[in-house]
Amino acid sequence: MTSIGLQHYLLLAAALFCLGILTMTLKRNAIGILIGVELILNAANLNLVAFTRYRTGAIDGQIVAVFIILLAAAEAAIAIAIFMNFYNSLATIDVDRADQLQG
Amino acid sequence: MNVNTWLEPIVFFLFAGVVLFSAIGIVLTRNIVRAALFLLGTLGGVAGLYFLLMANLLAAIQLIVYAGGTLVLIVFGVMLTSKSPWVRFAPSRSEAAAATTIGLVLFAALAKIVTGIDWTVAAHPADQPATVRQVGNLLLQQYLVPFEVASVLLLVVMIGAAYLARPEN
Amino acid sequence: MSQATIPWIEPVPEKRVAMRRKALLVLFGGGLTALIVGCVMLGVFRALPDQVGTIVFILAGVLPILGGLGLIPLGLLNGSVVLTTLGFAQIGIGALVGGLLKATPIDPLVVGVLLLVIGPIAAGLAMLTAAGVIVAFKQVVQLLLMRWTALILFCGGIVSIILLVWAHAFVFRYVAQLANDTTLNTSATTTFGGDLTIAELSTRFSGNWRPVAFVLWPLQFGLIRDLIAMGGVIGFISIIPLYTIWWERKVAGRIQSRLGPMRVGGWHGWAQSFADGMKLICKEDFVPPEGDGTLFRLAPYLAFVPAICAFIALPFATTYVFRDLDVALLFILAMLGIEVLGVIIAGWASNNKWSVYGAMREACQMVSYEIPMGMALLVPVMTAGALRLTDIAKLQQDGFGSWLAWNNPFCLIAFFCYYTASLASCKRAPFDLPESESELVAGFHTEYSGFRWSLFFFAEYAAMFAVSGLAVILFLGAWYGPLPLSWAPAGNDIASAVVRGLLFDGPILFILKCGLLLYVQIWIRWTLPRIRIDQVLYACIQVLLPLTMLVVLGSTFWLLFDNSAHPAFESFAKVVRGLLSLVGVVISIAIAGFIIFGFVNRRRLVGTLAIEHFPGS
Amino acid sequence: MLLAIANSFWMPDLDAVVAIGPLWGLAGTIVAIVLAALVLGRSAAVSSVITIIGATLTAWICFTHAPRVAQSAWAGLAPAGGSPMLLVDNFAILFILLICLFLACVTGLWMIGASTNARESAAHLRNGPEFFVLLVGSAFGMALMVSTTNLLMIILAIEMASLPSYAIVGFQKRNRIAAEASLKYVLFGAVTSALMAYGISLLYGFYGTLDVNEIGRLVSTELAATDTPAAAKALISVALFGLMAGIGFKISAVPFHFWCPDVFEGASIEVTTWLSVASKAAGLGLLLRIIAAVLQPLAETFDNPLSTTVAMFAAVTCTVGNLAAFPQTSVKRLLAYSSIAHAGYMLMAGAIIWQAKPGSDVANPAFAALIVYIIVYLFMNLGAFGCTALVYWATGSEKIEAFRGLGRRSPLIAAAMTVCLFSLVGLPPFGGFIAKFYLLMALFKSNLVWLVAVALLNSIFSLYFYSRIAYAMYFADDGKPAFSVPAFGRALVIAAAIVILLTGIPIAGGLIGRANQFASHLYPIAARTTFAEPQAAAAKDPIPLAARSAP
Repeated sequence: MTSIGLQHYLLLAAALFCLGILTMTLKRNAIGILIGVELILNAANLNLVAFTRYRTGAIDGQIVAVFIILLAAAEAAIAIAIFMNFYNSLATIDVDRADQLQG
Repeated sequence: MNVNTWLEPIVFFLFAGVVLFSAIGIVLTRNIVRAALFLLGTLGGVAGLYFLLMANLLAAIQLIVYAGGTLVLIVFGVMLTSKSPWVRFAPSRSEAAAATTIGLVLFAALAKIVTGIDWTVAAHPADQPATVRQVGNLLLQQYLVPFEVASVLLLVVMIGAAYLARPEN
Repeated sequence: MSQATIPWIEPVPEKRVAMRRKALLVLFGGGLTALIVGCVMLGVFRALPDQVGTIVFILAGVLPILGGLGLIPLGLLNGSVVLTTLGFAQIGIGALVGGLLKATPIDPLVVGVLLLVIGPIAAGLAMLTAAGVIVAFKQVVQLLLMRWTALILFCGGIVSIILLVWAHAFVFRYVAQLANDTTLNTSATTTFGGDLTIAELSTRFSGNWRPVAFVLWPLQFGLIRDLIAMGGVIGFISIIPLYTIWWERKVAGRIQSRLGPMRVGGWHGWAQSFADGMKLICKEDFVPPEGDGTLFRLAPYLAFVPAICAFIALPFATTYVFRDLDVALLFILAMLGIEVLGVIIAGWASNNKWSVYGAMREACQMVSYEIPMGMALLVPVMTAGALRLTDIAKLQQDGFGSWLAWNNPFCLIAFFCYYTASLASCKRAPFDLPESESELVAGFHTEYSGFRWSLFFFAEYAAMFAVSGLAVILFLGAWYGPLPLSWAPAGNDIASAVVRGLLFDGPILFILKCGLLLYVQIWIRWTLPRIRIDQVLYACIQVLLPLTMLVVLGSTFWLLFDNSAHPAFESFAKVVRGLLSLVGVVISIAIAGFIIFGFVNRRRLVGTLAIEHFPGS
Repeated sequence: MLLAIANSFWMPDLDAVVAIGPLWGLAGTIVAIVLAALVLGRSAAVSSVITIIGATLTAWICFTHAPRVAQSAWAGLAPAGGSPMLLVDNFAILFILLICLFLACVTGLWMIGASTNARESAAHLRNGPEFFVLLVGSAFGMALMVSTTNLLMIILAIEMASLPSYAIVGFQKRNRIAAEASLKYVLFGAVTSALMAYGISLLYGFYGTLDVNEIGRLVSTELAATDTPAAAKALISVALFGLMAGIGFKISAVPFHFWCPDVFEGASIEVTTWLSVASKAAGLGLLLRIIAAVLQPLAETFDNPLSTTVAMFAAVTCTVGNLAAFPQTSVKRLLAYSSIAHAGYMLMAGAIIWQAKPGSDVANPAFAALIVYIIVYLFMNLGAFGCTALVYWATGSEKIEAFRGLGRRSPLIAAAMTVCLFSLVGLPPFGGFIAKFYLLMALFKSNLVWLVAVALLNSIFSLYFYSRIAYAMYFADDGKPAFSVPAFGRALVIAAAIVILLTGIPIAGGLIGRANQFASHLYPIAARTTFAEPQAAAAKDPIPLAARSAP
């Protein structure tokens, strides 16, 4: 059995990143896109913590990860408030229905 | 905590499997509630990996803020913004195929980059988990400014979100 | 008589007979197969040369893991405990085998005999026993419902769990000692000492004791210890709800001037919960056809598993802890927070108006009450300067006076706030809005029946115990008695150990204290009327939240001026602390006055009809 | 006595706390609005006045800080043993000053809108405190963006600027268009910020530090030493792409510009004005900081492909913005595309990689040109959007038709609008010309002649659609009655026009001189990164930070 190193984590994070991108492109529901964003943020955090353990030795990567978790929470709060606002006027949060503004 | 050399791979692949399985589930499922639920799997798996990476505090924060707070918020948002539980949406075949190709190419490129670099270890891999005290000291000394900025950010976001979500009287 | 026209009611007897036949087939077949496999393996290992043995060995490591990974979701989705357990067991076996591969100095043949022979034989015996229970179901039920059986089971269960945990703690400590033992030939590259090998271990034991080495060897690995300890946790969690439910019904009966369960199992309906459990297992397993079936089946586990996980980090005494995490407090709070997702998903997947209302209420309530709960817990955390529960407990070993609830004038208020918020986070009355039966039929679990329904209750009572445990550890002196630990007899003999365990230090004291708090929760539930959802949120955001903020601020300043390192402004600090004490006492008196006012004016506040039957009115 | 207590804990250096004064000003304004709303009741008037006072006060702090900062080696907050979190040098102070000035102007615009009883301002009036908390919050974020070189602070600052912006775009809750605009804005912003987080994680991992200056130094030593492997180059490109996604989103550079027209059209006009200038200025400030830190040391060591990349982005952004503006009928949307085009012009400055001789006091011409451009652009856009707002509030329409005959109906407004429009094109007597002139000169000096050609060509394109508005105002009268606008509004747009005229010729020389001075403060960053370790805390710091070494 191989020993686990930095690259395992980086590969996992890269896969998570790509799946996040896929989620964002394939979902039509605004919350689905938000979920894709959360996947990418998790990939970033995983990178940061793995680098912290295996490469830099200092724990500032973990601190950045803490802040990114916080930012994700704040972003989700604002985003869901906006989705609800949108839903109140259009009764859907399908992003394809957001087509009033074009040109 | 002695994560043994032979146990670590098992635990890693277990958690990585959970993470990937749920992330793929998110992509494939067409029901948004299930996507949110799969996100729980991803978040939990990543928290498990944090434990493995000696970041205990971060793992706890991930569970309490992300899984316990943000995710509940997302599920709550799903329930408030869908008329029936059957919120389904089907991307067309060609869209799905194009996206999958892009995703695979992207992953191949990223994987090549990540494995192509010789990640020399600058310091010893941390054998001890970062203690709460260490993280706390860093937060209140070196990272005091971001910490304070984050508090202002949360205040402003709270006011904004509360305003937007409040019914018009 | 015509066929029932309600579409989802299936012809029950046929279905049950079919299920029974299937289960028996699986169990008997599986058991016999396992036995045969074990015996064949015995033969194979005797005959094979080393190389081939190793290959078989690798396969034996990988296959069970794969099988287990498949079985667990299958078991979870079908509500089958047997399948799930089997899955976990397979993963455990696979991991053990895989791990043994890496331990080079041991003879694969020896381990192979140990695992591939003994494992299947044990599994086969277990499956045959299960099959036997199904065949002789009636007799087993009768045995369970006999007079005194339940009492014996209860006491025996508690005592055996404590013994088990004690034995684990003892064995683990011994293994850790061995691992750090410099006289052994372990590689000294890491700070933890090297991995023990069987060969090294067996030098410690001689003669008939040599097999002990094989048992001790896997125990040096933290994860294996956790796997074993989880068995203890699950056992404990299954015992607690059974008797808390019985106790709750008795207390409710007393409060309502009746007797409560009296018939089943002899003395005061001891076995009522067993009877209920039997009934629940035999009930039809109903899944709403218009709901989301998969999520509906998954939801109870989502509520139940986090509740169990909270116990991973909850210490019962200094050494009676499965994982002494340095972020234990946060971990437990996180697990209690994740539990809410199960409830939300349950309500959602039922596709029932009442269920969805219940789920929404639960989400609102949990998310808002987590804030005052966490903030109230900050007070003891700040005092102790640690998140590790055993560290916080250690501060309180000097008897009643050192308990954190009266460490500073704000702690008691913090305890009050925490306890109120914890009632809400466990959905206990007067905050049981998610399942309020007078408005929402049964709230989020309206559509549930049988085993899944009971899982929600297991989760609820486990969470009740967990929050009570946190309150005890953080405020009420943890597992230490009211007398200082230094007065305890220090001897190693049985008598002084018993005295110490009963009066000064130990899990029994802890469980007793938790039981007291559980009783208070039950008492509150059956005496206070349920409040409206807007009142619930008002109480959180407008009352509890400012109060906890005040408490945290006050406590911060108290600690700031508790610093005796500055003799220059000793007097100033005294004045500040005097003022802070005044504030704390005034708030405490205000809360007490509020409660007394409520009691005195209960007739006006609650309404007259209920009061006529109120005890003491 | 209190000092004795304070000494028993770690506290940041008092000088450093004073040094970040302008940021305290903005943060204090937020707190003041919240407290005033709690104490005095939710009054839009009170919060708008507090906002103006706070913005002015912060501008004043900037003025008092500037000379002091110019003398010291650097000013900001560098915590114990770590990289600087905040860097409040004169470059940052200039941008904060501009942001505060603009904040005051936008608040003035809001007051005018509120006084005209327009339907959409009703929500703003009812919920004044929330609006201003969000507005000042985004200003605070923008101020942070221009005063940091730490990757963590960069992402925090961008989010601090963005999250309140999402909310104020959708501030009118019954308005479907506003709801849609904010939905698009938040989705796009969330995606780009996620990309940025991923890029930052890779940068942190590769260089082992969060400080952009440190990264710049590592990059230069690494390049001087050996050839970097292809994988490493690719990794840096991916990481930089992520980082640029976040910044490009703020300045609406081309692949990340899709939100811009929709958001500008959907948001109410004050918000559009605010986002069109402040958010871009802050984004450019941040971009310049990063370029100064990472790319400047490389200027002489190798032929920089990154310079070409930035130039391509700039050219494409500029062209796309101008071409897309052609068919627009809504002035708001037209100005949105125009702002994309102007972002392209300003981005061109980023392509100029230029290294001063050590010890010389000559500033990077790109930075000086950009500073002039941003200052002039601020007033041009304020004037143009102000006129559009006044016309919209008077006629209820923001189409080009609404401008017909404006020369007769409201001659002063029409005149101010004309000045702003031709200045936006970059015609000679106006400030826009001077700004573009310096920019093109700088490009020319740096041998980016093709970029000069692109910019000139684009300016000629843009003449067409800007003059469509001018044509409508003077030559397409449809005989609608004249209208009057609030006196304060008139004063605001006329003041903007006058400033544009002044910067055109009379004070252009002085302006470029000051800009050079500011730019020279940004430039020698490598010299200033050798900080004196803050002594107070270094000894007390209980954490032995593991030594980082370059890969």
